[in-house]
Amino acid sequence: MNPAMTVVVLALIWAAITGTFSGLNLLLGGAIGILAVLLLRRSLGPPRRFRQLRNIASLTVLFLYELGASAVRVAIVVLTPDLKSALQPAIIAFPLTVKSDAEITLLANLITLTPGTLSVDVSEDRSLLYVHALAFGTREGLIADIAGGFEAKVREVYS
Amino acid sequence: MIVDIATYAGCLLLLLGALFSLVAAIGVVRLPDLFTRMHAASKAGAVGGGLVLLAVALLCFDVGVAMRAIIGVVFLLLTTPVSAHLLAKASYRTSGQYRVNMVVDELKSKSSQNHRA
Amino acid sequence: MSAADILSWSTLIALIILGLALLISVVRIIIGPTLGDRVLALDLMTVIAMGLVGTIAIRTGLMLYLDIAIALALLGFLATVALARYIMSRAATQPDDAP
Amino acid sequence: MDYVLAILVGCFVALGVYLLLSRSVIRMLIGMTILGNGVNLLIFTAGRLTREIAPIVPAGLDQPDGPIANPLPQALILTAIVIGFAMFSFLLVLAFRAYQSLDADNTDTMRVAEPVNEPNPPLSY
Amino acid sequence: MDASIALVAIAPFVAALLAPFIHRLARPYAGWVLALVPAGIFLFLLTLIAPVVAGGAISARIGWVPAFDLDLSFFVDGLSLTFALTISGIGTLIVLYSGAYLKGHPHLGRFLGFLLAFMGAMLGLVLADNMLALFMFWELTSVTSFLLIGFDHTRQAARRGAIQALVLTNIGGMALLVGAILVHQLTGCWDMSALGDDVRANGFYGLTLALFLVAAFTKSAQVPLHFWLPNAMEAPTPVSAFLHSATMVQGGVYLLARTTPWLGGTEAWTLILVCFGGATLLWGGLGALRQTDLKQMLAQTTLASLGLSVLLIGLGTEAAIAAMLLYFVAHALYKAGLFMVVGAIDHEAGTRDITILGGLADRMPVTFIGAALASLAMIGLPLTLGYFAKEEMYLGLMHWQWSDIAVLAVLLAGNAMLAGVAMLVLVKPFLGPVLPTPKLAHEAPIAMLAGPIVLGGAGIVASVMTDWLGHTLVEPGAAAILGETVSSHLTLTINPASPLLWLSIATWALGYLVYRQAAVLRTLLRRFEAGLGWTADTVFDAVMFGLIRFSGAVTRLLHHGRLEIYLATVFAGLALALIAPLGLLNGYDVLLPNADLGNWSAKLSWPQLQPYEWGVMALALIGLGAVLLATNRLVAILALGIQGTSVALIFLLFGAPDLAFTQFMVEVLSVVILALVMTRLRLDELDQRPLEDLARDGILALVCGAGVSLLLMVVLSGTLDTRLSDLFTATSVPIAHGHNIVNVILVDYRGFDTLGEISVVMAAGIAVMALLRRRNKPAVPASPAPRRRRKAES
Amino acid sequence: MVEVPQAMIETATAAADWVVVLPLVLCLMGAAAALMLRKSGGLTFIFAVLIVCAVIACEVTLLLRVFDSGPLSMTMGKWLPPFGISFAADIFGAGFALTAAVVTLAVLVYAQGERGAEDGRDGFHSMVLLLLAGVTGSFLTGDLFNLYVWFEVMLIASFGLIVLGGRPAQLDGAVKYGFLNFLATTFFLLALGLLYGLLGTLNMADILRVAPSANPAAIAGVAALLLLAFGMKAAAFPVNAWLPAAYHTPPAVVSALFAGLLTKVGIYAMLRSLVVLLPASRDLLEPVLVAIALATLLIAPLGAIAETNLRRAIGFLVIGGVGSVLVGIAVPSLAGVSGAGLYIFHAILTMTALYLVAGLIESRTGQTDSRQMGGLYAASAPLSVLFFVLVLATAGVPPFLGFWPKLLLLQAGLGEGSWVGGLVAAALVVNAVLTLIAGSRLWAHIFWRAAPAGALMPPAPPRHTIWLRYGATGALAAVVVAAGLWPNGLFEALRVGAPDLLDPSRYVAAIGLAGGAP
Amino acid sequence: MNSLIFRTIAPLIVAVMLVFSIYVCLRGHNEPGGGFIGGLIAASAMAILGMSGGAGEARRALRIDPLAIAGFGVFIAGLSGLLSLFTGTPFMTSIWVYLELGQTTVPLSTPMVFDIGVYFVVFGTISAVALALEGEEGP
Ligand code: NA
Ligand code: NA
Repeated sequence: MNPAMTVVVLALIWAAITGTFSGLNLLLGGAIGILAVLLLRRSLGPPRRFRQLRNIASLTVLFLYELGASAVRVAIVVLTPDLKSALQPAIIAFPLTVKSDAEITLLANLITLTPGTLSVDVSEDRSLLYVHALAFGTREGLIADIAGGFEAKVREVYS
Repeated sequence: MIVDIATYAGCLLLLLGALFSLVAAIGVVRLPDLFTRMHAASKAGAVGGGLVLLAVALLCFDVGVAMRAIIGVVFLLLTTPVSAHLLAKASYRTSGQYRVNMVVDELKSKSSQNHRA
Repeated sequence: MSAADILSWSTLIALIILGLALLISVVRIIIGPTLGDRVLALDLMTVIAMGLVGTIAIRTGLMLYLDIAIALALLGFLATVALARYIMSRAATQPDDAP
Repeated sequence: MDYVLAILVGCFVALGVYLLLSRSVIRMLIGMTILGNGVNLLIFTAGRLTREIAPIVPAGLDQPDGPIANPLPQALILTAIVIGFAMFSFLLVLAFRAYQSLDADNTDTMRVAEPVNEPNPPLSY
Repeated sequence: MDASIALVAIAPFVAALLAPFIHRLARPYAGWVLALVPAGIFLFLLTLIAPVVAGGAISARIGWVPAFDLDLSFFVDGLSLTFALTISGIGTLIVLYSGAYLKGHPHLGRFLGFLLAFMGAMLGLVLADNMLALFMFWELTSVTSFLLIGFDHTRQAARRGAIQALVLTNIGGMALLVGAILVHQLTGCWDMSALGDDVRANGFYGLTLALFLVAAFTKSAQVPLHFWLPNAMEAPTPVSAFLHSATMVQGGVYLLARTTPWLGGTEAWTLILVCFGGATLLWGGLGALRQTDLKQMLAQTTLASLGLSVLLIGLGTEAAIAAMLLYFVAHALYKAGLFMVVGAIDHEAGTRDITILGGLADRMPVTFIGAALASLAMIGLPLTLGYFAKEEMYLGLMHWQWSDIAVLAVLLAGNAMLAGVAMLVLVKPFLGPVLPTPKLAHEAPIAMLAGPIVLGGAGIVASVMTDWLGHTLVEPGAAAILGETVSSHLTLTINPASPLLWLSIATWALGYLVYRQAAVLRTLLRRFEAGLGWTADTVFDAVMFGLIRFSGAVTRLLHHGRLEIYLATVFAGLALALIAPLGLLNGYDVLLPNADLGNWSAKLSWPQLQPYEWGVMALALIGLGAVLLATNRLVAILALGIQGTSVALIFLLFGAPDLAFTQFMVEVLSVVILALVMTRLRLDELDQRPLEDLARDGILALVCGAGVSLLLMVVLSGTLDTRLSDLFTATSVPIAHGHNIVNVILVDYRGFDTLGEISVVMAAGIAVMALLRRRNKPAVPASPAPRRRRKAES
Repeated sequence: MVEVPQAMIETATAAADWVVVLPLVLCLMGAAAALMLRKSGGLTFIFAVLIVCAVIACEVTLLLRVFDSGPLSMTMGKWLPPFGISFAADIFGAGFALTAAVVTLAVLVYAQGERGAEDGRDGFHSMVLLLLAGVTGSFLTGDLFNLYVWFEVMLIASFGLIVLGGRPAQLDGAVKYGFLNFLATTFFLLALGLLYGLLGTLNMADILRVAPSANPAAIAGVAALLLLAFGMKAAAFPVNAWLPAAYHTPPAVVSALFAGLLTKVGIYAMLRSLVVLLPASRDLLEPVLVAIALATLLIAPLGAIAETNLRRAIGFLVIGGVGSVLVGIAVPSLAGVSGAGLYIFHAILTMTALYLVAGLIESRTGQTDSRQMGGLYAASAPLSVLFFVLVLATAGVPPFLGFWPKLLLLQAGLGEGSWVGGLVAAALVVNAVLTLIAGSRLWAHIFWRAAPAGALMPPAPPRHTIWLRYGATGALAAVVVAAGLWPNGLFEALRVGAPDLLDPSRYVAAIGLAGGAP
Repeated sequence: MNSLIFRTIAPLIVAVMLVFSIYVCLRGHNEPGGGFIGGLIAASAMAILGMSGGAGEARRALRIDPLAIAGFGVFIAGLSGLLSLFTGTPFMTSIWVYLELGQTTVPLSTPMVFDIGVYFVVFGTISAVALALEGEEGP
């Protein structure tokens, strides 16, 4: 993430948690943000630019919807009397097309929070994302779901 | 009026959150293996906790507190998948018994390849 | 029923549900069987405890408890990460250590 | 309710003592922590209990508008908790290092400083 | 006057400190240079004779610890002056003698230093009036003699002799101290010159007397505490000469004489002193006859002489006291001379064994003269001081009562044995047939000869100047001891009509008999000793080794290195501390009022707790139970987390959000740190205590827990004084400008505690880092190339 | 509504009054600064020495002021006592604090003589300053909970020091030391909680005021707990096991610092809490006190006789000294209290010096066990003198410092006129004799006896390091000798200080409680 | 822990935690919180940073030796108490200064400085311990 951007975000977070969006408080938040960024300068990774705010919003909406759906689905599975038939656990290797750390991470986290899937690991060469599925149908179907859904959106956000 | 609506909505969110938390807990006990339990804990758990925090945000009538609650939600959504991932990654190697339950395990074949190499 | 009554009742119900959830997750901590299961249950427990504290905040009207709730979320994450790390390094040193 | 807490404090102390006698260094540490918690609860109880009213003066007021929990024991306990945590960290790392160096986490077998079967003192001038 | 008397006691110490440096500077002449100090003191003391004889006593007082009403007071009267003159006079010769005797010894400087300090201590002892000062110098003589006796330190016998002397005389010293404190508490005064009858009249007289007698008897080597003295012979000869003649052992005699005015004169006093003195006299005499080593023979005669002196003090008559004083001087002169002679023989001939020595008179004529002068004095021939001493002691017993006759018999026997030993020492080695010795004997150097000759000559001169002796020695000395004016009746005339003469002749005759039958007696005595199987000396070893073994056993028993037992001890103490005071002081009455049972049970009410509060309590108990039953470490850690969380919830429920906040954080961080450390730590899965230990620990734990509960309940039964919190609550916002009262307490009211607390945290950080620095440095810096230490040193 | 005059001190505080708190603050801030400087070469040593010198200067001023005009106090944050935390110095507190600073200075200098260039970063100087801070705070504080805090500062600093170097024996000793000592402070905290629940206050002067009217059984229970806690800290029999288990394991400088300071603070706290604060409870506990005094006096020197490890043997001598101070607490007459105070002063100096000498002996012979030592009498005159003098001082042989407290304590015991007093006096005498036996045996084995065949002697260390180490040790020994020869100043101090302990009205007045004196 | 996901997301979490910790520290005088809790949260953040990218990485990011930070904390805490030397009052007497910045009044006080000192001490110490335990041995 862009350091300057991070500072701004942190200043906003500061103002939000203190509950005062006065200039002075934002300034203080900015100072604290700068401190934090200074601390984390090595870990933040190369600067990256968000292309479109609209894409982020679109991704967020999709994510929130999927999150709710996933919670409901898990609830259904949990409350099913016959667990054996409802479950067909499997781990499959999803071939990644996004390459940067940030993209992979975002994708993995989204996958975890959405219905029926859970990221387990990323392969050493970062070409594969191992995904645990609660009710495994077909490998191809699952891969297509992810690739066409979140992966595409993530690629839109970053690039 | 708005206050009342917010109260009703908040109560609803609170109860929903509590219910999802309960579901998560039941799932963690009921589901057969670690990975399936993880699904319950991370999804239902995050949603449950998050809804309670949102309820706080709605019911507090204070911008600062509401903001803090929302940031709390964001934080929860930020951390839950990571901890699930770390736990899964860590447990996978130790808990051989769970691989038995799986229909397909592509991570296993990859690990054993690595092992051979 | 007034809004206040609704609030009072729903927080009470939420407290009971959350308490129940807490006890259920304690079951998994105790029965295990693997370290991962226990840690997972602990992680869930902290989220539920966070919910409990949040509910108490609503019920008492003392919003200062919210920060404790948020801190709990932070710390729950920390604990889970540390315990995951523990499981991982144990796997490295003692591969056949099942529980 | 004070008396219920007094009994609970006794339980904490008893378990702490029991674990401290267990010879396993890590269990002893856990016992130390539990004993410390018991003592903290004891101070808390000795300062008398009040329900739910935190010793925080509401904004805009000069004094709390009702009875509050006794703040002084709380401050004392806070200090004690912090100190206890510092001690716990040290003793834990010490146990860890002792385990590495002495290859033992059982006090029965930790006998380097005071060796077993030391020869009798020399009968000479 | 004050300053100069203090200087007498202090100058030797200064000289002692300088001795090693003087030795380094003036190598061969160190003895001569350092002898100037005692010589100067001797000359100064001579100038005091006239005033003392004229005025009775000189006292000097220097403020020492005025805050404790303690002055360094000195008292020069006939008694102390006699002793001081003898000490400094003989000391001069001994220092000279040592310079020659230990010529070339690398530690001669050290030795002379010890010797001078020893002399200073002895001078201080006899000059001090204050009992604490006396005790201090008394202990200093023990310490310095320890260094002197152990001077030949690589030999175990020397070390043993030194430790033996130190331990025994220290026991006596402690008795002296306690006695002195008792006297001070009875009379309110530290100065002996100011003491009177009140000590004898007090109910603690018996204890006081016993303490002073223990002190004197250990120092003066009275039977059965005599055995250290022969072993002190391990010291180089000049030390023996000094120690036996004028110093150390005479300290006890001096103490008895000095305390006579206010401690003596009672029946107990006389009886104890005469009995112990007599026993020591006979034992010493017999002991001397048992020996063939010249030095050991002399050592045993010292025992006899000390017994004689003690006996005389015990008799306490005018004549006995006069005899004691004369005998002290006579003995000091001849015993020092004889030791120096023996040292010269040992030095020149290479042996001290009487059986292989003979005919030395030709080779060492001057030494022979010295030996002859001393031996004749020891035999008590006329024209020696010994003669007068003997005469006086018999004179005191001319009352023809049964007790007197018994004492007379003891004296006669003792003197006869001493005379016999004197003949043995003189005749065989010097006048007997010439025998080959390890070294080819020839005359000793002048510094070694000066002593015997001067001392012998002094004895003769003194014995000729009868009147002078009577006026300057006997009269003031006896007056000091008896507390009344005494007139001397010393005379040189020999009156054949006096039974005294015949007693003397009997003594000599018996002495000759002893001399003739020495070999037979020796065989008999040795057989007796062998038959006995033990001596006081071997008993000492048995006691010491027994003490060491006992110490070892006790220490191993108490300090076994097992932490769990140490902890069990501590918890037993905790249980006692919690339960006992309440039980003894009826503290439980508050909890169980003395009402009838029915009434009491009516008072029993279910605690007013909310359901969720019960729930939290239950959670705490579940957590504790889980910790107790945890069979693996992660479960234990997690269970620890549960009980910690429950504590936090209790804080939360009872109005302590800050505490709850902190407790949560600390609990989680504890788990985190535990998890970080645990990855590198294996843990026994199960409690491995045997069942009986489990039961013991469990009972102990339950008692401790119950004790804490009960004590807390007793505390809770009262009302709390909340002044402090009330004020904090009232002033937190208006004065301290903070709404969170707990935080205001932490950073303002009691911020000082917090300052300490954060220091603890910081220190914990440093300490943990110190632990984690892996730098295994050995305890003692390792040497790159250790060299072999030379096997023999010195 | 509380008005300011009821809550706060209104008179201005003179800058000169700060001497009561500056020593502690200087130590703490010095430790912090030394920690920040720890990677800057040898700077921390000079810095630490400067700090300790400043502390000594403050404490000398403080002592003189207390001597002239009675106890001096400062209550932090301008809050009236008992609301704020009071620091209050009487002669005893100020004197001990000064003595502690002096031995700390000696130890710092000595340590510099054996520290390598790579040792700079281990935080040694910080920890020494923190230890001194804890000790100083414990001697000067007038608030019981604050005393707990300084106890913990001292404890954690000692933890850091005891593991420096991290050899296995050290870690073993540290485990025992750590658990038992932390347990002791936990008991202290337990007692404090109960005491607060009983009296509602923590200020010592205030406790003095309200304790007589509290439930005597409960107060006695608290006093018994304090006795246990401080008894453990002081290493009184039978809870003294941590000391011989640990004191011989760390570097000798650390042992020296511990021996001088730690047990003394424990026994001083016992003196203060039982004799000054809770005299009624002390009277109840007197049989127990007499028993532990007797046992400590008689059993400890046996350990010194039995032990061949030099520093362990000295550790038992330290414990024996604690027995002597216990006599003063068991028999708290004027002489008893004076003797206890003087003994603490003597023991701080002598025990530190003795351990420093032990360190010198160990580095000279390369051994820690007296069975493998020997020949030092011929090899090193300075070492011989130092050891000999200090052993005699420990045994209470005049004219060294140790004699005077022994004299006072014997006076106290005999002055009781009871068989208990006589028993205590007899135990003191036996202790002295046993101590001397132990000391003379060590002397005979280490100094007089020739070195055992084949013993390896490390080469002599560089000259300047010798000067620092011998100089520091010699300076302490010189104080022991000089103070023994001219004890008048000490007795002057006792004459002022001891009555203040038995009748703390001047102390209470100096603290100046809200609502006036009791 | 070798996890790309954790490593990537950790800085974000850490940044949020740091901000939150400062917030908790600063408002402690009036609401639950304070230097100690704030410091603990910040130290937890450092622990997470250390676990994600290795202790060495975290120590390099911190640049300053964590123990020195702890020392700094004690130092300024002590200093805040010493300031009352200049007001003729006893040690640790609070001094309040009100800064007028535009319309807002910012209260500055020695107790606040003290609390910040506490924050640094806890942050520095716990970070040092956590990082030392996490991986490489201490400096
Ligand atoms: Na998912
Ligand atoms: Na979580």
